Amino acid sequence: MASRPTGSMTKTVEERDHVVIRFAGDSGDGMQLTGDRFTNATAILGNDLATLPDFPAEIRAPAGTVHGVSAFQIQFANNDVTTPGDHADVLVAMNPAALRADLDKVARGGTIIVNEDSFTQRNLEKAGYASDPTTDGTLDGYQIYPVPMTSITVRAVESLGVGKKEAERSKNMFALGLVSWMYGRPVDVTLRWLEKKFGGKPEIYEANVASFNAGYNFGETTELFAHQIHVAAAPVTAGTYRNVAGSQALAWGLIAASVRSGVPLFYASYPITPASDLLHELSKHKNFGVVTIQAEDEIAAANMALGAAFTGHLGVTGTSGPGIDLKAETIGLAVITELPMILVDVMRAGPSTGMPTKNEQGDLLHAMFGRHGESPIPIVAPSSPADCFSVAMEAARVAIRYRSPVILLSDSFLQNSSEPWLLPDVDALPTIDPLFAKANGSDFLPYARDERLARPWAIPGTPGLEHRIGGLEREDRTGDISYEAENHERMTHIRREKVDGIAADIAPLEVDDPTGDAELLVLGWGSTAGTIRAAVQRVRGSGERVATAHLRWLNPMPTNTGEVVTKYRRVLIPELNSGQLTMLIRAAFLADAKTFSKVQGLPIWADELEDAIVRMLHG
Amino acid sequence: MASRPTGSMTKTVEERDHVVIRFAGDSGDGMQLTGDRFTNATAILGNDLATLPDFPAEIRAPAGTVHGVSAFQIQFANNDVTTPGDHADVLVAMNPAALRADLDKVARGGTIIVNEDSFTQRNLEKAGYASDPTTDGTLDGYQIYPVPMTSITVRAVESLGVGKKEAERSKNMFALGLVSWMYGRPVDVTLRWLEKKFGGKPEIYEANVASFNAGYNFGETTELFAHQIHVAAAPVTAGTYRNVAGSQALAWGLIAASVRSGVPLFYASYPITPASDLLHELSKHKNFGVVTIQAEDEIAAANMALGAAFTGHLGVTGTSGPGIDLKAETIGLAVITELPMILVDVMRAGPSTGMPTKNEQGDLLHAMFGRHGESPIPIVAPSSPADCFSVAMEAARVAIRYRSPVILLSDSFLQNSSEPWLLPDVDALPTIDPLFAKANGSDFLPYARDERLARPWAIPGTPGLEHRIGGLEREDRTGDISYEAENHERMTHIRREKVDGIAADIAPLEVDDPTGDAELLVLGWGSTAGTIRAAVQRVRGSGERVATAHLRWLNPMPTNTGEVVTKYRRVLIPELNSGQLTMLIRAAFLADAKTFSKVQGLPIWADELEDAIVRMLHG
Amino acid sequence: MAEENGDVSGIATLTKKDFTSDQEPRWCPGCGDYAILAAVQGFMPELGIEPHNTVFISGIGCSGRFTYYMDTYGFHGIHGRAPAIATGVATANPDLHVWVVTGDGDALSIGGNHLIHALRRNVNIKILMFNNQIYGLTKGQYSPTSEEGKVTKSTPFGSVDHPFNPVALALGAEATFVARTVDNDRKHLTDVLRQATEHPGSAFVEIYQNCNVFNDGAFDLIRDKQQGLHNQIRLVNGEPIVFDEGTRCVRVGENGRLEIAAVADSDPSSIITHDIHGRPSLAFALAHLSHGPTEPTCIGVFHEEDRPTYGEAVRSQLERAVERLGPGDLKTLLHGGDTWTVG
Amino acid sequence: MAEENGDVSGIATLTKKDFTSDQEPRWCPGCGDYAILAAVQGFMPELGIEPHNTVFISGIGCSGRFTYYMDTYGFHGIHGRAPAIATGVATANPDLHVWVVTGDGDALSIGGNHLIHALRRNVNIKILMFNNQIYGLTKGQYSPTSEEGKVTKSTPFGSVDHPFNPVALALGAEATFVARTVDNDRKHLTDVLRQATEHPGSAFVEIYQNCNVFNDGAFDLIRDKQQGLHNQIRLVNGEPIVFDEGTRCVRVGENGRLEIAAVADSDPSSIITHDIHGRPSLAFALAHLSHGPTEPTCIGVFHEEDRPTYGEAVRSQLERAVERLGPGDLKTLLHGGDTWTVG
Ligand SMILES: Cc1ncc(C[n+]2csc(CCOP(=O)(O)OP(=O)(O)O)c2C)c(N)n1
Ligand SMILES: Cc1ncc(C[n+]2csc(CCOP(=O)(O)OP(=O)(O)O)c2C)c(N)n1
Ligand code: SF4
Ligand code: SF4
Ligand SMILES: [Mg+2]
Ligand SMILES: [Mg+2]
Repeated sequence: MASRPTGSMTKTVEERDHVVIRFAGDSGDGMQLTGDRFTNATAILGNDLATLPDFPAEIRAPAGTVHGVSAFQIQFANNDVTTPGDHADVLVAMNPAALRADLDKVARGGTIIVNEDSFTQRNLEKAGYASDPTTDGTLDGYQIYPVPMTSITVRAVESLGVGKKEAERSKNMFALGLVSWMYGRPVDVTLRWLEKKFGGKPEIYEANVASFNAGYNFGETTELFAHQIHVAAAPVTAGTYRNVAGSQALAWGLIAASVRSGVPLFYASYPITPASDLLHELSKHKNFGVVTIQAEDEIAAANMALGAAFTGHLGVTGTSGPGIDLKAETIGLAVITELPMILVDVMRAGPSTGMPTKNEQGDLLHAMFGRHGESPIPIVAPSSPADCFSVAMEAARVAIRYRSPVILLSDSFLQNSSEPWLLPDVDALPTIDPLFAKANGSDFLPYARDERLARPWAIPGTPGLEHRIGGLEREDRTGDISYEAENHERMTHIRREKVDGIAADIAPLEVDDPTGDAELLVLGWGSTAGTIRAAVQRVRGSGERVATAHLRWLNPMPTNTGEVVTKYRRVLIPELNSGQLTMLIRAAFLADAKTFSKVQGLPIWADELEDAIVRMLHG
Repeated sequence: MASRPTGSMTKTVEERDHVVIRFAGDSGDGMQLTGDRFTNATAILGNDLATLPDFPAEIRAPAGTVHGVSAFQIQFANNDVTTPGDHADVLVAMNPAALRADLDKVARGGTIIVNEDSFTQRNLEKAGYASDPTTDGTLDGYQIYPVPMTSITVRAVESLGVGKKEAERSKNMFALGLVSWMYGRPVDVTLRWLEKKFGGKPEIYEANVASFNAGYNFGETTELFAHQIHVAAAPVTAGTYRNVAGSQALAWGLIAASVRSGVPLFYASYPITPASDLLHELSKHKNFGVVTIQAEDEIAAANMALGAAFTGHLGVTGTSGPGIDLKAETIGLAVITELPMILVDVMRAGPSTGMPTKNEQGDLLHAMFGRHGESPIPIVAPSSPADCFSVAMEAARVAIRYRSPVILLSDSFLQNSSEPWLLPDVDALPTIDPLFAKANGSDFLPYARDERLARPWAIPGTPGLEHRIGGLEREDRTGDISYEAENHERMTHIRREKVDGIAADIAPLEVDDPTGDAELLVLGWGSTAGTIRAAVQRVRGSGERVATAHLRWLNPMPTNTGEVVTKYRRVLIPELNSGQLTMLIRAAFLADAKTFSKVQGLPIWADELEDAIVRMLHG
Repeated sequence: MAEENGDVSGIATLTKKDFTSDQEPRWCPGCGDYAILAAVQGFMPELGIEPHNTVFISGIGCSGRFTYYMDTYGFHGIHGRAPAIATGVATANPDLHVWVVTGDGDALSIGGNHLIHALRRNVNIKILMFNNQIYGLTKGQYSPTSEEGKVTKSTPFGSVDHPFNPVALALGAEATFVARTVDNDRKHLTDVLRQATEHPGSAFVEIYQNCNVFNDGAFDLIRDKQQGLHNQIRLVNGEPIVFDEGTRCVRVGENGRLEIAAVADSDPSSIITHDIHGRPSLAFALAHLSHGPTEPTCIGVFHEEDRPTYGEAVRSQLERAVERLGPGDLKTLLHGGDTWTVG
Repeated sequence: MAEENGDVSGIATLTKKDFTSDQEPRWCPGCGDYAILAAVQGFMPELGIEPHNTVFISGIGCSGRFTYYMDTYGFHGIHGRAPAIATGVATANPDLHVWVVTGDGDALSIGGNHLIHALRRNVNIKILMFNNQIYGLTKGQYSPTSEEGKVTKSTPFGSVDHPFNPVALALGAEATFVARTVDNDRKHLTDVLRQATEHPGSAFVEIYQNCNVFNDGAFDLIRDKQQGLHNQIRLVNGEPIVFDEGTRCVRVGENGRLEIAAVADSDPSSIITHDIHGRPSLAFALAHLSHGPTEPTCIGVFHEEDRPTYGEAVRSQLERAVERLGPGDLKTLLHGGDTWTVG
């Protein structure tokens, strides 16, 4: 190893259960990288954690303005972490704009570390500050640490012969070093990574190492920080872990399904925030035989995926709100042609273009009903970044077994945030038999069905199975066009029964009701799982009896869902929408479920939900 | 008048309350015209009536085949007629294919008149008959009248110098003449129409008159028919009537809204069965300043209409299932830009291409939820062909007043069928004030709102009101782009409240519960109104107490809807789908409503529904 | 079906019957679609490609029904999207022979975007566009190829839309093979289809097709045995462009422009020699000699160009990825980043 | 805002400020969009059209934000649909001056169909396509104008798509005005915009726009003050096409083909004189001299053609309908068929 921080441990250490840190700076300041590295060191230390990058809107605003702020938040703890945290204990603000943008995300009394050098008149103005908030009383009530990060960094690398610009650019490593010291993160991990990344460019490498060390040593040696904070490792299942973001996990789950079924993966998509990362990730893995196409639009993407499904591939198309609208007609075609296909909808705040970088769970009812005619489709939603992996495999399993399009409802939060993932035993992953049709000498009936009501998947190139499919109503069994009244009704019922029948093939709804006599059920779906877990833990901590359950399959719901929701006197459904699951539950089971609704483009905070649960229990 | 039938009334006359007649023949046989003329004569006689054309699938099949059969059905009565009739009392079959295609639509014991001349070996084969059904016992149990229509017609016109082909072609007039005699329809009306239509071509005119008279006289003079049937006029409100099909009424309603608001009508559409007739009808009336555009696709059509709405026109776009899917994204844009626009969805049997010429009410939930994000929209549905007129005006009123897109859910049945319409007093039609924004010197706030939460409609060309709108979330009042969390939630609520608030501006749900103590409510929407009325009349006739109500607005529902549906112990909702309104009612009011579902591309028959009501009452 | 599972008995045994499904065609009597169907079914056997390796994909329109009548694999898609479905099929399995059957509305109105993108990508699909200058299936509205002023159900006062020139549009979209033929000239049609099949990549073939119900006679000037003689400018690669029984020609006029002239009045060196393999601008100029079949009009192959097909390019990229990264291994993928092991 | 209600104070008083909204532009520092915005805002006053009679309509993309910075009426639509919205606006009210601002992805990928249809219809809209050969807003995927082999986020192994030539595509789509210019040559840009504005009907203007973040330098060969001198083929109507400081020219070669040659080696009569008003095939050939800005490339107006605008055609049809049928009267309409009166 080139070098490492020189400071020795001379300060006191304070124990904490959990900490939330937020790194914020200009888009060009490398905050995502900083956060990412900190996350890694934290994961390796054995803390449980959850992270959330918080990008600015798509267009890069002029440097130094509030619109250009990019932030990264991480919560880590000595126990189960379910969310990236409601409010930050520590904010690292690289410039005034970052402070201005994120101050309201810091817990009252929290710590704020600012890059003093950037608090120039000009930058204050750009951020819209009339006077310096670090001195004018704005930050009263916070612990504020001004650190001249830029100048120390520049000084630290002076001797290395890198230009001033390069030197300044490595100030994020200074911040990383400083915070690493504060929380006793391992140094080696970061240094090793720097070597791997910049090994080929010795000057840059040296500069980054020097900055990182300078930050670390600054913490150790200056009087500014009284003590280090220690967060013990979380007790976790033994095994090999990595940190994974939802977009990676989802992509890998699709690849795994392809490997374990022998059905090649075909991904057609049109770029759109926040779904584009799936396209980016999958196109890296062409050595798995993954075909990726950037189509001319979402309609084309869906039709290409459907054409590939017809051809014996696992056809997948991913998009977000505006794009899923456009795919509606094609999804209907997939429903009537009964081909295995996955539609990934990475939800974002709507309606219309809405707030493309913000989160929402607004598309559930659209997924259920967003096609003309009676057009049922299975819908599944992951509950955490790592869960995207198994949900992707599950979606593929159902799509292939049932010859059906499946909608996978992810969201912006799941896509972008990350968590440690206990890597599965690859050989123990489920296999999926595509059961391609084979000619057997008798007349081929493309719409005959097996016990699951699945029709044959007869792929072009197979002799003897030539047949024609399409969007006009099919005759039962033969698949010929039919305008016959009873046939249409029969086919309508079959399509619905097939989807409903999947309920027999999925896990029942698991209820977590430790005392067995809870009054209230908190029912969730999708990315709110973590918050719900946290909030329920808190209210249970104060002695309340609350049950919780989480729906992975939204259509069909597990067979025991009705039983579960009607068992509890009160049902609260937290949703990042106006009550979409609530409406399905009410209609299906006539249960008087209520919504905890938040439509702000933000996650639900555990404390908000805690309040709501308590209110419902006692209100 | 050139001439008129010569026969004198020598036969007995039988009284009937109502009669259902079905004319069926090859696509080239002119059955729609025949039906249309019979309808006219019937209307003028003062019978109440309802009609339904039944076209073959879009492509013309070879002449003489079952796929090429075109039929027209009419029910007329001495009282309120609500449907074109479940089963025909009389079928006129111009060839074997027509008989084969429509036999199951004839009431057991009904009358079948066939064109004997067409029952040749060749035609029987084309229709798929192995032997002659008129003689082989197939028609046992029906009253069958073989009439050599072609040969009599040819003989009747022999002397007029028309070619054989022309002569044969006028055999539909023979059929019309015969049936006109059977039901004592006025002769003058038809003769006058023939004169108007063929006045310029004397030979054709004479031939048609001669055929018509020959048919009429054939009834009067031959021994074949023992008696005429008389159906007395229905007691109706005084006034001027015309027969109107839903597509006409809807088009005229839009024109009327334009005239009564002074807002020019702009209709952009892409052809699709069964919505194309709206485009056809509207493009005839350019002298009302109606702009019609056949767009390159449905997406373009919707965007053109939206652009026109922005420009101060009443932007309307009409389509059917596959097309409404494609418009989803644009409807979302209309929701967030809050512009007055009407989306007409003429529903047809789905999913996907489905059965394009068949009817269904499958798009209600799609209309409600078929866009990503929280994107509420008002939805209104006409209940009869003539009702399309006032529903179109109503949709325009709400769109303009509330600056909101509105979905008008019509269907294939409403579009194609017709009924007598008491013409409204044009000067008494409601007026609509567009309340265009005007500059008043102060800063213009495009997202400030009036008491109905409607924002200003500030149209390009107005000095001082320059402003920018779009699909990104808007800041309250200013309309600037906003990513602010609370603003987004506020706007989400405002959009919903605005739509919900329309409830205060529409008629309450009217319940028809004559005894006031009904156990069961039959709740309907859309085109099933007639069947529901008929079925409820019947069960009431047998002493049952049944209430009925019909929802014109599906979103928002009238304010008293919850009160109504929870008042009755049982609620039955007949729908041409799997229970879409039922699901909304259950979710909104936790009422245990049940669906009477029919998904066959056919109307619900009154007797089926009658059975279902009785079963529910006593089952 | 042509043969049973596995028993692929070879080229010689294929006949028209092997490509004819059991569904009875249901176009209007007299429709030009029948002739095209017969020509295609008749011509397929000579390609020596088995029905099970052939896929027909169509959109919605009268032409869309074509798929049902071919005893091959078939996908009757939704309106306008056939080129996209076909891109999926042809890219997923580049060994298949993929045909797209579409109409002037399907391909150029709602489907215009997919068409131009499939062409620029050079997806290996043969696109047969049945141009009847009308919407047949929806019973008679004008289409993007209908002439200005056309009176139809949707334009009772006449259309105000200027039509596309499909060949020019395809050329503008970087098509690598562009041709035009007519429904009732079986030899010419078959000949063009043969060249389209031999071309590696997208082939765009416009077929003038008579809709005798809603637009009868639209192509008579070109299609009629008599009139056609004078008005068809038959393009033959490598030959001078002369027509009208040798009396008229296409020559280079002022400032490089092409024009129609009498052979007698023309300097032989100014007469254009047809060259399908050069830059597409010659083909474009030929397409613009007439705007629609109301004047002398070129038929035949306008342009052909060599470019890697999309399917092959994608496939070879997959192969190169394996060469570069090794065959995909799940364990390597999942364990690829920073990992740590607990207990 | 330029003026208060009613107080339209006339052409002379309009300034750049009247067209500048209160929203601060938020593109990346250095983005070519700034230069175009400045040019447009600077040029609008000289047209003498008041802001309230001007409408800017954009799609989604970095370019789409343009609308917010113009103090005119504006509609920031959805991705790819701006030409359709604009068709609605320009047809509903042909007196408005309607501009479309779009990107290479917005216009040519998702929006390709609306673009080509707006062009063939000759809707009176001025389409400014900011071509940066990349998807900027979604952070760097290749676009339909990106060169083959391009490595981007979505194509880590290089793109296999052959790009469009936007000018050729527009010509293939029957455009009546087609031009190309560059973001950083304000004079040329303004000049082209002026001609576009004067043209009655659709004007398609491709603007080479540098995306300094995701595709920096893509147009340097043409756009750079030094290199541009040698590689810009500036088209001037009625003048011989020579460039590279007069040393090179475009001439008619063998079989009517255009080619680039040294002036010194060329027979003066073979050098093409630019003629924007003839058949579009000359323009097409000029567009095909290069495929993308990696060789000498034409800029300026390629083609202009007179055709009635869509809005005027629609309006005059309404007027003729009134002449023919009389002004619409509701009572006449409703009572127009067979009626009967009861009681
Ligand atoms: C999304 C959608 N829009 C509209 C239609 C209705 N439609 C079916 S075919 C067609 C046009 C057919 O014209 P063309 O492609 O020229 O085919 P042709 O019938 O003339 O062969 C239309 C508008 C549809 N099926 N789907
Ligand atoms: C229906 C839909 N699909 C995808 C997107 C995402 N999206 C926004 S802009 C864009 C492409 C932008 O590229 P371009 O038009 O070249 O504009 P630039 O940003 O380069 O100016 C995409 C794919 C969207 N907003 N809507
Ligand atoms: S409508 Fe025209 S194109 Fe369609 S089947 Fe009939 S003749 Fe052929
Ligand atoms: S991403 Fe590119 S095009 Fe977009 S604003 Fe930045 S520099 Fe301009
Ligand atoms: Mg056609
Ligand atoms: Mg771009």
